[in-house]
Amino acid sequence: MDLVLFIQALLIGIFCYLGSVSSPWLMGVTGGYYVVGRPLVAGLIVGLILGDVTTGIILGVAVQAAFIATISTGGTQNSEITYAAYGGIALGMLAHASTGVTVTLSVGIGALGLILHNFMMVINSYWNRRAEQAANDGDAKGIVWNNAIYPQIGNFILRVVPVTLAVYLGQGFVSDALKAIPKDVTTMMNVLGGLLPALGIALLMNLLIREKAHFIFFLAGFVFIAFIKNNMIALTVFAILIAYIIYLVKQKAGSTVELEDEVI
Amino acid sequence: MDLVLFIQALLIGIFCYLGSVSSPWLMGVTGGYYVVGRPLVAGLIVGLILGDVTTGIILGVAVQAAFIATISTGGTQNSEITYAAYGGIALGMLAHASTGVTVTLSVGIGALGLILHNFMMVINSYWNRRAEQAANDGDAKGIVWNNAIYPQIGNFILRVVPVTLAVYLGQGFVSDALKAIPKDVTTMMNVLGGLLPALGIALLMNLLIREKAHFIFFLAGFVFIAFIKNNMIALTVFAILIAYIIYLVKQKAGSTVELEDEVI
Amino acid sequence: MDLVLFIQALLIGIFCYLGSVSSPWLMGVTGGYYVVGRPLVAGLIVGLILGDVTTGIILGVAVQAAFIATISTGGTQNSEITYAAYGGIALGMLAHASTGVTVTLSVGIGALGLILHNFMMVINSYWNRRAEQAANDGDAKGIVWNNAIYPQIGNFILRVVPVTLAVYLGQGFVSDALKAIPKDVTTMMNVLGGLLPALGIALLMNLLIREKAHFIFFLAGFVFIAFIKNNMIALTVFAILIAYIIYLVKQKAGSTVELEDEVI
Amino acid sequence: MPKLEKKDLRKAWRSWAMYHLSSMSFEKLEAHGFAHSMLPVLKKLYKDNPEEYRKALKRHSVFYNTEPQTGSLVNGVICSMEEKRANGQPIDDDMFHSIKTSIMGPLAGIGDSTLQGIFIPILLTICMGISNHGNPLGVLLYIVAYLAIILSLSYFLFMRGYTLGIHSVNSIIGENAEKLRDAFNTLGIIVIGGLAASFVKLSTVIKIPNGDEQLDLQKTFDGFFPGLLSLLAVLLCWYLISKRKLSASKVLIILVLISVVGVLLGVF
Amino acid sequence: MPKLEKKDLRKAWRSWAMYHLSSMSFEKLEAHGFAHSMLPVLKKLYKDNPEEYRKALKRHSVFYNTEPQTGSLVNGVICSMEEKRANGQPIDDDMFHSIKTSIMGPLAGIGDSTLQGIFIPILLTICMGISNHGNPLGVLLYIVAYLAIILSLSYFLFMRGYTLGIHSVNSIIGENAEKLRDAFNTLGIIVIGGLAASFVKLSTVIKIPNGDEQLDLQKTFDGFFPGLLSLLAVLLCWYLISKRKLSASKVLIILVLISVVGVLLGVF
Amino acid sequence: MPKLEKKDLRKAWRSWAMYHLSSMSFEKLEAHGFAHSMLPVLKKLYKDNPEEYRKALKRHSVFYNTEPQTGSLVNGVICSMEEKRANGQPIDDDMFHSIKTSIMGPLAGIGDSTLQGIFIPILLTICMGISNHGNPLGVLLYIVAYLAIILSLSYFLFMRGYTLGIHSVNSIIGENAEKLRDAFNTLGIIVIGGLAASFVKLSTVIKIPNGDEQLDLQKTFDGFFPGLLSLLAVLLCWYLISKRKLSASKVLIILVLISVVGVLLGVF
Ligand SMILES: OC[C@H]1O[C@H](O)[C@@H](O)[C@@H](O)[C@@H]1O
Ligand SMILES: OC[C@H]1O[C@H](O)[C@@H](O)[C@@H](O)[C@@H]1O
Ligand SMILES: OC[C@H]1O[C@H](O)[C@@H](O)[C@@H](O)[C@@H]1O
Repeated sequence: MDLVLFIQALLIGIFCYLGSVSSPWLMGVTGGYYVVGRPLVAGLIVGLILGDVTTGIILGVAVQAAFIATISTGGTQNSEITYAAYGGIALGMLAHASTGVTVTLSVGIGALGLILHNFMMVINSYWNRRAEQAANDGDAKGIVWNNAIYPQIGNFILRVVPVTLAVYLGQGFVSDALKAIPKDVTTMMNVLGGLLPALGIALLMNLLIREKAHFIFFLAGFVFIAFIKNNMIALTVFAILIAYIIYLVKQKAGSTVELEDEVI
Repeated sequence: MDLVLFIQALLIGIFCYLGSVSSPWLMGVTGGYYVVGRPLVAGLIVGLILGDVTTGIILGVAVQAAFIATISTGGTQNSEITYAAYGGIALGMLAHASTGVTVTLSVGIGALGLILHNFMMVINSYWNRRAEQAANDGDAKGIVWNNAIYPQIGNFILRVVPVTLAVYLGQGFVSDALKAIPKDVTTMMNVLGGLLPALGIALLMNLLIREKAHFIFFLAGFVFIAFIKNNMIALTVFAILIAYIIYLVKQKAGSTVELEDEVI
Repeated sequence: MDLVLFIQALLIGIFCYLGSVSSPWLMGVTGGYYVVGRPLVAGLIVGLILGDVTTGIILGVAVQAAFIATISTGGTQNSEITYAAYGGIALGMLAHASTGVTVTLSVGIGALGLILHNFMMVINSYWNRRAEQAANDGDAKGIVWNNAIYPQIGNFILRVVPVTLAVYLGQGFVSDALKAIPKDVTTMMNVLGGLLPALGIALLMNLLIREKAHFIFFLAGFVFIAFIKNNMIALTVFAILIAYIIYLVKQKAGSTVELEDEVI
Repeated sequence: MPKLEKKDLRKAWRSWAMYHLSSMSFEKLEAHGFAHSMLPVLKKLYKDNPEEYRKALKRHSVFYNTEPQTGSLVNGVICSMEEKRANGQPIDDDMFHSIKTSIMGPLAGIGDSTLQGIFIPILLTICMGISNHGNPLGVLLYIVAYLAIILSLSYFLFMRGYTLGIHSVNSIIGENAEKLRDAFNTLGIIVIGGLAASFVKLSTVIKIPNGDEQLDLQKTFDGFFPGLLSLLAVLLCWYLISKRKLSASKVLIILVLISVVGVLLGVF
Repeated sequence: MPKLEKKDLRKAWRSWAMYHLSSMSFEKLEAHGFAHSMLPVLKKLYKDNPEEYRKALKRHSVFYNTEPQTGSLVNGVICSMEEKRANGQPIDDDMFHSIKTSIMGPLAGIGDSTLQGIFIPILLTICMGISNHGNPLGVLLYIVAYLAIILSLSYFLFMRGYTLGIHSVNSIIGENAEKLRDAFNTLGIIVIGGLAASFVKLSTVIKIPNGDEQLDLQKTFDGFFPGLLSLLAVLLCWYLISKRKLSASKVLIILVLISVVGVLLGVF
Repeated sequence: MPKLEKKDLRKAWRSWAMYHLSSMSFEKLEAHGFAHSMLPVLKKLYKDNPEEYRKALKRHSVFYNTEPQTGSLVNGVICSMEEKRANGQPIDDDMFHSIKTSIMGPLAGIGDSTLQGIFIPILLTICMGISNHGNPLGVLLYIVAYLAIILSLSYFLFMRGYTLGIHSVNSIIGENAEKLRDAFNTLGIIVIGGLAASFVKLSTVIKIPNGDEQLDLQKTFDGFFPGLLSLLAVLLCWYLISKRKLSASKVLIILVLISVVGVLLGVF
């Protein structure tokens, strides 16, 4: 048994747990899911653990791009980004895979991870019932244990075990597979990596676009970046300006009389 | 007699007819005036007929630029663009003229063509009277013949004959003239070619600009292309955004009360 | 005594007087303060007087940049720009100073000049009292002399004398000082020259920004120049467009009923 | 009860799409094109009533003119009205007449400026960009895109006019439609500004001696306002046409004069 | 009279900030996280009244879910309401319930789209730009900036919720707030458009023979519309999800198919 | 009946255009400049009435201050009012006084910010661009353009003020005028933002060791936000002036300190 690799794999599994949406230890989602759980940050962490920060970050940036618009609402996600980040980047690095291959690995692992994550949410129903009973009994301790501690056992196991094993055992397998992969398949993976953000973006659009005319805004944003200046800060300032004007239009319309004398 | 040239000239004349505003055969103005009649398309067609597609298209683009904003409203135009396109590009190609010279030729031919076109419209009054009589008599066939068929005789003759002759006979004349032309005159033609779109654009402005403040929009469009990005698609998206905001402003203002609850 | 230098210094002093805010001779502030008084113009004039137009203009541009947003409202300024321009550029040129050093010199001289200028305004109170008396007496001549002529004596002396002397005597001193200046100090001066416009701009912002949301406009202008196109004309057209839309929004809101039928 | 079938409507659309301007004259323009387009429909509706048929042909042979491609909407509306009339509803000649004359103007305005003033120039500009150096792809794109978009639009508008009938008139000349037209107007003016910057080309060759070197005036212009002279040329043309009421031909002559004199004086 | 001190509020905020989702399940989500966060406050307020304490714990153990970081505002509001109730004001269970359920939805909407849809992607984009070639500065900037901004925001909102109490609800679900949300929505859509252009990457390798040369189709696209194929890909996904109601996983499979087939056909 | 001729008005304009600030002091500013400008007019109107003449001179010698170039409008208005008064209309001193004091403020505001805050900086920026490397063309353009535009504007406003008389006041302080001023304000703020980005220059020389290489911090900044430090510098100044109420001189000293300390610490 390769002890060094095992410890590395274990550490990666633990970070995958710390970055999960329901791990409380790093100030809940704030330091967990939204910081340690992001592929960009995972890239740095995996790089540090495996001893090649530069490669780690480069892969992190690539995986992050594919998941740039992944969001979690109402407890549901379309991919488990943290499994994807730690599992995908670590395996990619160990097998010296290209960014395209690493992204595809991440997507696959993210899909599997989502099943485990949903399984954990099912288990939690059990702890919820106990927490509810504790509330009915006026038992503060019971709430704390059943909300904060017990559910973390399942969460911990369901992340650390599979990720550690996958990283520890998967290296050889992935390396071999990579050697056998024909060039066309690599190209497909690269194409897929470029297509993937379209899914997250479409989900976001579905959330925000409430009428046809809103496509004008979407197009304006697209054209700004594609034609004028590929810089998100510049676009954001421009978008704030447009949003402010739209706000003025609506505010003025909604309450004409009272606002007449207002200083704006 | 040079038979090949004659057939080429004849074909060009026929396309000049097919692209005329009143030729019905290519789905009326849709496939005729607005497709076959455009100098850009004429460039390809003349190029195919004369056996040099590349030169044809290059001249087509140049002549199209000079006529970019030419429009026909209420049956009146400021230049007969189809005569200009076929006559100008064909003569230009045959005489190996530069784009500047070809554009000038086109402008001249367009001015002469306008006289012929207006003459045809006068002739059509005769067929109109017969069509009206047919309507009064409940004679469907009479309407068809006097609307669709007879008027095309004049249209055909007034286009095919002069254009064919001009192309067939004009080649030598234009070539000779070109040799005699001093450099200054060529420069003048180039300058004129660059100035010409200003006329069409001014006519469009006259149509659309209804108050001084609208100049702001005109200037914004100009500055966008001249300073920021020379791309009409980008400008169009930007223009749609502005137009949409203006629309919101007016809509909100016009019917404040009812619209208050509307979702926009 | 170096007569040529003295005459040059004297001429520079006289222009510093002609460009002062209260000198009437070049159509008041129009040809004076806002034309001859601008560092850009001073650069040309000093260059002509000292016989090196190119260097003069280059220094003029540099000093103008530092004072780009300096404005005078209600009789108060934050620096005396005309002293700064003539004193600074002349000494800088004579001592072969870099633009950074010249700008710093100008700032210092501008600060001293402000004291002299304010002193003149105090003196003018005396002539004001006499002019008021003349008005009470219906004495037109008294008004003319006490408004237009007498106050110019102080203004003339307080500008021509110190500027002439500074230029005449300062050259050697500045040259020597320059030789002794360590590189770090030059760097500091360059940094300061780049920072200075921030002060004028902040004063302008303080004048114009009346609510937090206005920062959006400021940021939009900044981002436009910094990211998209470093051209003030393009920005101005864009700004006019935005301002016009804001105007429409407010106009529509303010008087909904009457404006409904208006053509805009 | 006579009823129009899809194939009658298709025929009517096709006739209009082809023969709208085939007998164009200054007095009648699309008058007989309109009648021509109604033939298949009227034949069906009034086949048992030759007098009504005759009257219908007559009422659709009067002066008519609008933008032909977007104008197919009107033909659809009239088809639905004729069908209603043939089925006994009290729609008289005046009604037909007033609807046609009240829509044709605004529709010509919006149609001409949107198609000829915005859509065609933009499509041309894109395709000219592609075909710049003789590449036929741009020309082909223009042909395919124009035909596909405009033929479907024309067909769609005709059918929609038929379905909505007289109500669709509101969507063209109602109050909200006016605001929409205003918005299109704004869009059009911005686009024209861009066309001006793209296509009008004027530059000076004047060089100003400055010491040993020569100052290239055009370069100076380009440094702070690229296209300044082109803008001035457009504004001049606009001023002549709009304020001095010169005809297009007179302005053309002035442009020729400017070119000639400008080159002779060494300005351009 | 029981009174909450700063340190009780801090504890309550910290519990919420950590344990909001620690026992998340499909049916309860943040229910017990909310109760957990109220413990220090309820203990203080009802220490002499175990029955009230029990009832309070119960009423805060029902289904609850909102964006956790901006949602701390609600916890602050509820703390202030519990304090008032403990001091005798007549606030019943229904009141607590209706306030929590009426805010949680809008707050989740604006919170998720602003943080996950706008703020995080923009911050990530900037930092990814810096870390493009492996430079750790970008990652560190992301970590520091996110923590600093969001932790302060969450803390600030909690304290403001406590201070303003029930009135702060208006600032979230009132009429003006709706307009503000609309503005954020606009902002979000524009930003997403930019994200699409930045991150979706699709280009064709098709070459068209043209005489001796070969026309590079992608170059032609880039000439008039860079990112055209990417835009089409996004619109396709949006169409499948929004109009055809496909699930995200199905769309993922379709994207895989497109990649495979496209490469096999030599399109990509 | 005394009547003002064009030449009287021209003289009055010229006196104002020259002597508006020639005796400026903190208490009176343009008071006597205004009186000076009225001399030719009052002489003509009250030549037969020395008492009225004296009173007129007196009433125009009180404190007055506005932007001098756009302010010529007021002089035109007052000329027309004096003419009416000389012809018997009941216009008393208070009337003159209230008109002058009610316009002078708003006019100074809009005049100063439009001319000094927008027009002059833009014209300067353009001309500085041209004269960048010592080319005198830019300076000459500034001189000619400024004089031509502003002298005509000032003359035009004077004459318009005279023609419209008291009514022109509305166009400066009426409700619609306020909206126009708001629009100018917006314009001004955007332009200042651009000036800040063009003219404030601050960059760091800090290099961060990263393995073998060195990371150039300024390059990192430029990669995602060119001009970030300049923006921060402006915001700092604005904060000091607007929120901490520091005087301009104090801020100047702070800027000097920043430069000195920054260079000593190796930051800039
Ligand atoms: O939608 C609100 C909220 O719902 C759940 O709690 C999670 O998915 C969060 O990430 C999300 O913010
Ligand atoms: O103006 C409407 C219409 O009028 C005539 O029919 C022709 O000039 C058409 O090209 C034009 O569209
Ligand atoms: O503020 C109005 C006006 O006040 C004083 O007269 C001077 O500072 C002028 O420069 C300024 O325009």
